[in-house]
Amino acid sequence: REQVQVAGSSTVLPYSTIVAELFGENTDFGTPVIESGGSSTGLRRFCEGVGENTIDIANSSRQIRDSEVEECAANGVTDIMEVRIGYDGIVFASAQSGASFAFTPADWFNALSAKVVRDGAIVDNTAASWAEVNPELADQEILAFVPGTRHGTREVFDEKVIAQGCEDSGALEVFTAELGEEEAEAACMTLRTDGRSVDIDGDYTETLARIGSSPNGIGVFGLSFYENNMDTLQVATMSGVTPSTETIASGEYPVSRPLFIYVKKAHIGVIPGVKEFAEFFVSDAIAGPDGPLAAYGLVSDPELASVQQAVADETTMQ
Amino acid sequence: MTDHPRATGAKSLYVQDARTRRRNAAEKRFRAYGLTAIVIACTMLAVLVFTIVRDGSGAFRQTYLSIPVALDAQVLDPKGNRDPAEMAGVLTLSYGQVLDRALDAAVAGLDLQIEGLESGDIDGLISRDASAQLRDRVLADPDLVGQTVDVNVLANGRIDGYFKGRVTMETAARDANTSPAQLMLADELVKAGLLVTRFNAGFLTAADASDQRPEAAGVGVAILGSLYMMLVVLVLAVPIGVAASIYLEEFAPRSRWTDLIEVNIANLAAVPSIVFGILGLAVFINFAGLPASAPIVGGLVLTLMTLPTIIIATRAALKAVPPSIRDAALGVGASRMQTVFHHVLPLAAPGILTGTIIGLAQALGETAPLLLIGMVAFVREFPAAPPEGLFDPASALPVQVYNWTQRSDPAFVERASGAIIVLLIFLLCMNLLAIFLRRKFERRW
Amino acid sequence: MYDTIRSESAVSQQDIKISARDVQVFYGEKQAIKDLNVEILDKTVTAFIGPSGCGKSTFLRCINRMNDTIDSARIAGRITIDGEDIYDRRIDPVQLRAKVGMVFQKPNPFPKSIYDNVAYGPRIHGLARGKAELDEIVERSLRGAALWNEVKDRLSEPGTGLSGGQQQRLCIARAVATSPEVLLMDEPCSALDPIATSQVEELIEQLRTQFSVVIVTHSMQQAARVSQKTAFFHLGNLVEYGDTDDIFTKPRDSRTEAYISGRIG
Amino acid sequence: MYDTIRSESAVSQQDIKISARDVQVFYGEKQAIKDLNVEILDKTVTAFIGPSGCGKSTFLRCINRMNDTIDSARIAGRITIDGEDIYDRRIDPVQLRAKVGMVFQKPNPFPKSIYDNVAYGPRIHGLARGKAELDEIVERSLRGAALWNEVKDRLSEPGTGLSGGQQQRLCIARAVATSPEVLLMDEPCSALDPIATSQVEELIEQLRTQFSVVIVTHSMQQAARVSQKTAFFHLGNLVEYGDTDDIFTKPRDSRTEAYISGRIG
Amino acid sequence: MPMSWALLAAILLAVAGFLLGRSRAHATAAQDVRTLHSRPAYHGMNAALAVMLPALVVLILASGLRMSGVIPVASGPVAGLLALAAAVAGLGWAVTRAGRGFRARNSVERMVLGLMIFCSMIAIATTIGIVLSLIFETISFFRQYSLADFFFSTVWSPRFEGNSRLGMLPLLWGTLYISFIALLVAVPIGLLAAIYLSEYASPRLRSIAKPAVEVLAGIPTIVYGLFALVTVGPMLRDWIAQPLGLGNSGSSVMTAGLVMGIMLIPFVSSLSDDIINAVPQSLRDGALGLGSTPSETVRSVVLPAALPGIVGAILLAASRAIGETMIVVLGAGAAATISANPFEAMTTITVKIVSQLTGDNDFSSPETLVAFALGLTLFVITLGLNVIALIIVRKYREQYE
Ligand SMILES: Nc1ncnc2c1ncn2[C@@H]1O[C@H](COP(=O)(O)OP(=O)(O)OP(=O)(O)O)[C@@H](O)[C@H]1O
Ligand SMILES: Nc1ncnc2c1ncn2[C@@H]1O[C@H](COP(=O)(O)OP(=O)(O)OP(=O)(O)O)[C@@H](O)[C@H]1O
Ligand SMILES: [Mg+2]
Ligand SMILES: [Mg+2]
Repeated sequence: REQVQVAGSSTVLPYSTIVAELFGENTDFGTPVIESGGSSTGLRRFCEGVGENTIDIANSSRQIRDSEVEECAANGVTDIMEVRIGYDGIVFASAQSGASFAFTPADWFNALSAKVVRDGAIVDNTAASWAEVNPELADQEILAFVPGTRHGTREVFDEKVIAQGCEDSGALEVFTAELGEEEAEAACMTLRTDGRSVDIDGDYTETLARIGSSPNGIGVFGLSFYENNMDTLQVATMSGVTPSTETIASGEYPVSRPLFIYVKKAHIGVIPGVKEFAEFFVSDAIAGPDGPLAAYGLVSDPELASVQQAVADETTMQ
Repeated sequence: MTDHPRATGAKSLYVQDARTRRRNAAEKRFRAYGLTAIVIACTMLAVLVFTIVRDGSGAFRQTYLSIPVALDAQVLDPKGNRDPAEMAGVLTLSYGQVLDRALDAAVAGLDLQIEGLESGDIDGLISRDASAQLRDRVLADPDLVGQTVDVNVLANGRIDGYFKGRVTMETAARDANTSPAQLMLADELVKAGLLVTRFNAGFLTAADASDQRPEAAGVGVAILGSLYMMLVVLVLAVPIGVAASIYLEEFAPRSRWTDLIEVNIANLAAVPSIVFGILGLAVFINFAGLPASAPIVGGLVLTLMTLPTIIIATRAALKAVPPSIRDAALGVGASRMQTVFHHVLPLAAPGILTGTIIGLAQALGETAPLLLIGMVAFVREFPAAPPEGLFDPASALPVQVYNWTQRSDPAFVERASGAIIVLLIFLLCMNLLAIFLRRKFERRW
Repeated sequence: MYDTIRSESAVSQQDIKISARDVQVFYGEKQAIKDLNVEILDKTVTAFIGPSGCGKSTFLRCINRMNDTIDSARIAGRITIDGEDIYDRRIDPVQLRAKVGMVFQKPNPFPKSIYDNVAYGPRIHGLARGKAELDEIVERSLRGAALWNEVKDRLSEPGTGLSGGQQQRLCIARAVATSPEVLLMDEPCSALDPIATSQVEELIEQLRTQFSVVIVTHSMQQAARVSQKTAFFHLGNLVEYGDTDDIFTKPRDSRTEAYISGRIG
Repeated sequence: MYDTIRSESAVSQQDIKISARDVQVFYGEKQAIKDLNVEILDKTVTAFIGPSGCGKSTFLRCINRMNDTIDSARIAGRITIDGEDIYDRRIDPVQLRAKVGMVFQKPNPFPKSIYDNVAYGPRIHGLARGKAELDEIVERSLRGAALWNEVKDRLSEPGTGLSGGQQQRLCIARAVATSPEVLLMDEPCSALDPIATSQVEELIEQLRTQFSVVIVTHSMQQAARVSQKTAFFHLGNLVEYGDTDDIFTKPRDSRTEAYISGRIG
Repeated sequence: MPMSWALLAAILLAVAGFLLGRSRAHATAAQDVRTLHSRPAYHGMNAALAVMLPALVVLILASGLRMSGVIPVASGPVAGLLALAAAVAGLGWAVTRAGRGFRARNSVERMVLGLMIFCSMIAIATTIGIVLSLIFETISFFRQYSLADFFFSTVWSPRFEGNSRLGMLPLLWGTLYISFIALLVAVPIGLLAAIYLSEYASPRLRSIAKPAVEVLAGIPTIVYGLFALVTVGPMLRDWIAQPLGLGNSGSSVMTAGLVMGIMLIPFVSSLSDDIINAVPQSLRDGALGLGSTPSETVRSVVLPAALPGIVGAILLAASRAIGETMIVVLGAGAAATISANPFEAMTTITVKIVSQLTGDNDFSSPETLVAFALGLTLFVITLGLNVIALIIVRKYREQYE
């Protein structure tokens, strides 16, 4: 095989393609083939075994799970290098034509949760406009396009926005008191199903198109997607912070997640270019704050140097 | 017999009786329904094709920038020995700087006054792909270093979008990736003849490009990939499908066993295409050890997916051939095989061809099964000529469409529609022969 | 019986049912009928005779415009029924065909049950008020076509599973069931045994009391038996037309004579 | 002529071409042929007569196993040709049908050119060494079927565009072109005029010198003219089988007599 | 590649075999070819097939074994030689037999029939392959998730944290509902179009309209999806659903059904058109001759005669409807709900198979594995539906055949 083969998350895909393209242009190795298909497929293919007809690197928008590592090991894929390539910011944006928003997690919880606490009692959520949720917000119909349950983004959205909002708004306490700890967590994260919260199983372009046909909608996007579509989207602040690579890198903007690539160590030295590609990926010129990835919207890892070191040393996971 | 009621009450044939009028009205209505149905179908086709062409025709035109570039030996060949191997150590980033400098100089030479124009705006006019193009050119001919050459490179996607109406001054004001000043500069450069919009052959020949370079993305690899896959499908699916149908329809004894096969085939048609991807991954890649992302695997999977369509269509067509024709042939001592191949098959050919057209159309446009066998991928390198090329990684036209519709840069919308146009043309070319043959074989008896 | 016919042959104008003037039919380039003129009388059986391929079926199909369904067929001239030009734009071929029934040369039963085959015409023309009446029409037509006894126990079996002669009679029954004013029969007895033939001939004789019947036949005996008028076709020409016994006993044209005496074919 | 035949009727075993023993045919539940026993001689014309629907075609189709193509048909008994059981597993029906040609009751030309219709058999059996020889076979067959003059200028036109009688003769020519050893003809002259009929009868007479011919006909005259042996079928039974002139002059069975004299059908 | 050389050599040998077989047949026949059982060309073809088939079998077996690693890659030349040996053996056998008594046609036809049977076995093999590639993951899904909940629960809500509810009923309902609407659009339009094309349209119109309509089947489904999302969805919402108070969802079963119906039109129209066209003209003549109008002829004679083929076309369209994803995702949304309101968002099994399989979940978690279970379940359900369809068609056909 002449090219490195990479598969996995569609969130990591654009970054990988940028790197692959540059890698192909600037080295003697072939341009790696980057497949999309989701973190799950990527890791599944990664863990299918060692050999020419398995992939070398998996893109993932989340950390590999223990069960997956076990499965990998069962198929003979034992030495896995985990490489964190940076962070992905998750932003809330609406149509340019509409009002602008300054949200807090609690707003989102109160707007989208199936059950909310009103006057200390748990009631079904009937809020119809953002102003009902928080008088400071615009009086615009609630219509949120949130990532479907297949997206890793949804996990972050659930944890960092909805669960956070549940806690911030004090609903968690009430839920815990009424339902017990476990049920309370579930109750926090159950979204309403009356059409105000629309799951998007497609990608950000679908969300964008839906905002196009329903201009009241507010969508959840990746930072880089928003940055490429600033002419049609306006971004909302979260807890007063405007999302940008800087605010996310500094940790001010709360909603973000790390992105990874997993490298099959057994392929290093067998498939030409595997290690070189990984090194190229996290090099300063590429993944640094001034590199093309950052320009595209990837939040550069503040600890990039240690990542580079780990790749150079071929450090594997334990 | 004498007391039969009369069919027609009216004496004159010129006058239609009430019942005939009613029946004729029903006839007219029925005809109108039929025509309406066709008009609906054709209108939908027109609407869809119109939107595709409207959105996609832009992909066939592209804005180019032509400037003289001084190839600075200091930057490009620090050691000064013109050794291509050493010069390869110079990254595209450096070439980018060379280009930026050249453009700055060119703009400065024009002596323009544009408010708010920053140096970043000027550099932003050039596509990120340009540096790679220049590097390739220099590495191919190291003696160029030190000279000043005229280069013709792609302009950035936003600038291109400006000339296609996608980007306006208004949106540029909101967009961090461009600025009104940059657009004004672009206008000036057009006047100066440095920026031109012309036919974009690269769209058809170039490989895919990353998110940052929509202007450089093309369907070259995808066309090859689709072509290879369709070759495999055509070579396998049509003969296998027709052979299986002939066996089932003409030879197989009517038994539970053939019922089973029949239901089975009908059921395969209902299997979601992604499941064929799962099958392909399990059987062709993991079991048979064929390479992933390769057109051969894609072709095999699509063959399995298309087979039911072809078989169902072919069986229906075979069934429609009147038995008297078979009797006639058998009666002069033709074997069943001869009867089928000499008489039945030609008469069933229109239906078989229709099944082939529809099956291939489906196969050509399908993405989901390719997802799991690694063909929904970013592939920059062209596969070799067949048969080896069948085993090289390649993309496919629907994959390119699928990928591009997911990209964040709005410039890819146009590319995706452009790829759809290419796909439809591909489909038409593929079907043309079939349609011609079908007309030739069509007859009533 | 022949006496009456002979007196009828001095017909007044209104007795003419069908009249053809200068009819020419082409299949593509090939001319199948050349300048045909004929007047077919009401309440009469007219026999068309002539060697195979001379244009009998072609002309028959012109009379109820079945040639419309053949793309390559082109017709010139004028055919009137009851004085009305059937190729007039105002004419509705559907109504025409309901009035002018046809039995085709090749039996073509529908792939439906025997019952449905016969009931088809009455159903579309609304000839029966109810199931019972329809049953009755079906039975009467099948009896008329001498098929009832053979099929009465298998009315719901497909018509295509009948023997050749049975199919032919089924098609006769089907045509009779719509009670057309003119019945065109293209060799209706070709696959029938003598008994069945004579039964069908009886039916024709019956029909004649009300309707006009045109029958194509290769059997001179049959023509002589059932028809009052005979037309002799030869190579696309209507060579001779006249009272049946005149034609058979004193043909005017030498070709007619040759054909009848079995010398040309 | 009849003298020779009569002497032949005291046949030795080897002159029997086809022999049927206890043949029964069912279409689904319905029994179409009941316990049929017959021996058909070589170099003889055998006529099958009987009322429509009595099983003549059915039995004819048994002889070259064309009934295999009807799903619902089931055959019991034993039919041998030249002493070989044709329903034996070792028998190749294709070879059988090449040896036993058939003209079907309903003309069924291929939707191909007239030439190809006739040339098809010789082509698949490799009867002609070259184009010229094939041309010759086609011409000879078409002449034999009395069609050559009518179609010689339009050999490349489709056979389906012929008139009914022409199609019938085309099918005869097609069957003759493969020169089978036994020729089964199901009402080959039903759509033919007397002249064409007599030409086909001449052909049959010619064929008889070499082959065995079985012909189904509804015309007693024809049966009497062309056949040496006649079999009378009635309601699925072979009622009587014998020398043609015996059957027509002194039938043993009352049903035969009734049929011949035109009393049952 | 020695194996491809072997293939090439086998092809050459086959050609040689053809010529040899034929000439040998000619030779034994001496003057009269009629004395041969089969035409010389068949003796030739027999030899060619006798060369090709064994060679191909050896080559395919060898490459299969080589790919899956059972035999070493270096065994290519050995396999090639083996294949050649097989080819030569076949050649010897066929050529020595060619001649007067040999039933070459039967032999050729037996081989061709064998090939045909092999081809129809591919369908069975595919089915087995599909079941096998789904079954293991399905079993491991049911180890982690209750069978009853999967089949009978009406709640579908997968979660990353676990504790997902994965009831398939809402998906099944959505699948059936959307397919039903799609067929409601496609079948009448497609059938009427087919009838118009084959019975009324001029040859010119037909020769243009038929291929044009077929293009509808070739437009990538994403185009339909976007059309549903951007145009049809809002239109239905603003003009029908909202005024009638049936909700204000931009995506709905109706949207997806309508748009999918359009995509399916050619499946019904083109195939049916061919079948209708194949109905013998004499049947039409029979009906027209009785004074029925063309439309009556079509409805009562032509359509019943063409029915088996038309049913096939409709089943094909239905199958396509069940298997479609993109249009449903963009047109009907991703919400798994059970509702009779056609203006509400719903989703289908196929969509969820794709989305769970290509999502970001843990690949060994029930959330991902459910895709396999859904695939297998759908397989079984459609199998049942097909059996029912077959039985119904048989019943109906028995009346006539
Ligand atoms: N395919 C079939 N399915 C069921 N019954 C059939 C089929 N073909 C013929 N029959 C029946 O079998 C009997 C014998 O039919 P057959 O065709 O042999 O008659 P036949 O003697 O040739 O009559 P004809 O002179 O009318 O052609 C008839 O009653 C007929 O209805
Ligand atoms: N569809 C057609 N296309 C071309 N030529 C045709 C067609 N139908 C008939 N013919 C030709 O027209 C001539 C007259 O045919 P027609 O069918 O009228 O003969 P016919 O008198 O009915 O003969 P038959 O007694 O054999 O049925 C014949 O030469 C025939 O070949
Ligand atoms: Mg005729
Ligand atoms: Mg018969």
